[in-house]
Amino acid sequence: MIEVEVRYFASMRNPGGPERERVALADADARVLYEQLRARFGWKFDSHAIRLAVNGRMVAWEHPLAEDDEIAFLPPFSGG
Amino acid sequence: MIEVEVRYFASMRNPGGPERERVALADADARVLYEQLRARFGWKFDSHAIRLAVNGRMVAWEHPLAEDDEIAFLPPFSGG
Amino acid sequence: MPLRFELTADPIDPAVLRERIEDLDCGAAVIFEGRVRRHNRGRSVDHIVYEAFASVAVPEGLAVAEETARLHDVTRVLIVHRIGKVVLGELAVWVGVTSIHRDLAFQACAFAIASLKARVPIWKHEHYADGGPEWLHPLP
Amino acid sequence: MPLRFELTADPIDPAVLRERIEDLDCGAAVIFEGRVRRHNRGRSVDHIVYEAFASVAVPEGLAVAEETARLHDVTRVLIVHRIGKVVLGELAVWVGVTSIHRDLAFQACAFAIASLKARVPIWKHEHYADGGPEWLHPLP
Repeated sequence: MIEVEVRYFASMRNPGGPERERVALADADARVLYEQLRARFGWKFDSHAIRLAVNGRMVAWEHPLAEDDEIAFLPPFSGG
Repeated sequence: MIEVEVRYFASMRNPGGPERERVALADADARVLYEQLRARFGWKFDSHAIRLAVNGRMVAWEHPLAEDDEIAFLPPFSGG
Repeated sequence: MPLRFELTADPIDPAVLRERIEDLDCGAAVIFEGRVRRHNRGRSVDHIVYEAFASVAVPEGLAVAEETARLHDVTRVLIVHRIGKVVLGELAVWVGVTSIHRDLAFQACAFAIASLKARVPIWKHEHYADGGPEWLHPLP
Repeated sequence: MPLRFELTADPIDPAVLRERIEDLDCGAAVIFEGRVRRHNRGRSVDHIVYEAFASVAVPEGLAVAEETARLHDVTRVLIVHRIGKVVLGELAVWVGVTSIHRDLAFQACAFAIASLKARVPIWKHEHYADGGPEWLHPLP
């Protein structure tokens, strides 16, 4: 069991909800964490549409998670 | 015999020479006029490289010349 | 080489930015301005709130500037993106490049803005004259 | 539709010009700046004197702006070309376009400057740090 910090952006942050929170997970796997949160928040995006960032760097979904990592699931960008 | 006004631009104007002058010609043909002036000034450009303007409009070399027309032979442009 | 990416909460001043890409060795500069427009997808826009994941957006934006310079032979790349509330007519993004070659400057500038849109984590929260705001998440 | 071509003997002020292509219905503006650069063809440039055949250049330049708008679906085209003496770092030409579509704005701006170079009777008299000036007459 590890604990990580999850950050929420744009439409994946509940209106009025927290920008970040600590989440406990049994499996240090980003996809598992994503599906767990997706079920909780009803996120519409399949993980294929999401970029994963760990500790301020975009990484592959295979990147192993570690205690206290800062995790962000990034929905499609619309800057510019 | 007609008389036209010829304007000189860029390298086709002799340094210190006039910007315009009246020229008499026997044949109201722009190519003949061009070759006549080319021989006089030593212009390096073949007529294929030159655009013809008559009375402030760019026209084809076949455009007939008339008394008092303002004629300009325009060397390759270098604006921009 | 002067390659920069910046996020700013203040209005973008294009007159200041264009001076920052001056290069006496370069004859060509191309600038892209992205402005908040009155209508989008059939709706009347009041303003946009841009959100950035700054700790990722800044290095990614700099990587865009560096890749632009490497691929397109330009000497200056400056990209500035607004965050926070941006009203109608204001600039959301400014991209400027300089090059010895005109064609390369156009290609580089177009590449930079396309690349920014694709890989820099910034999101647009569009607020409308009628009805609630929406986050835009265009699928690639 | 605001389509303009102008010759000016005064320094070009890009801050003023960009305001003239503002269009609240358009999200994209692309600007090309042609600047006098320090070196050209291996020689050190001191300044350039631009000469225009104004009575032909003005209608031809306007035709370039009109053709740019017609071919590329842009809403504003402004082209300003300097004449007379232009020193190092100053703008020789400024081309700005606006469009709803970013790609069209880039294409339109690149088309406008290429078309201007090809068909508007303006000539560059380049003055060097060493030796006499030269007229530039690039063959097409």
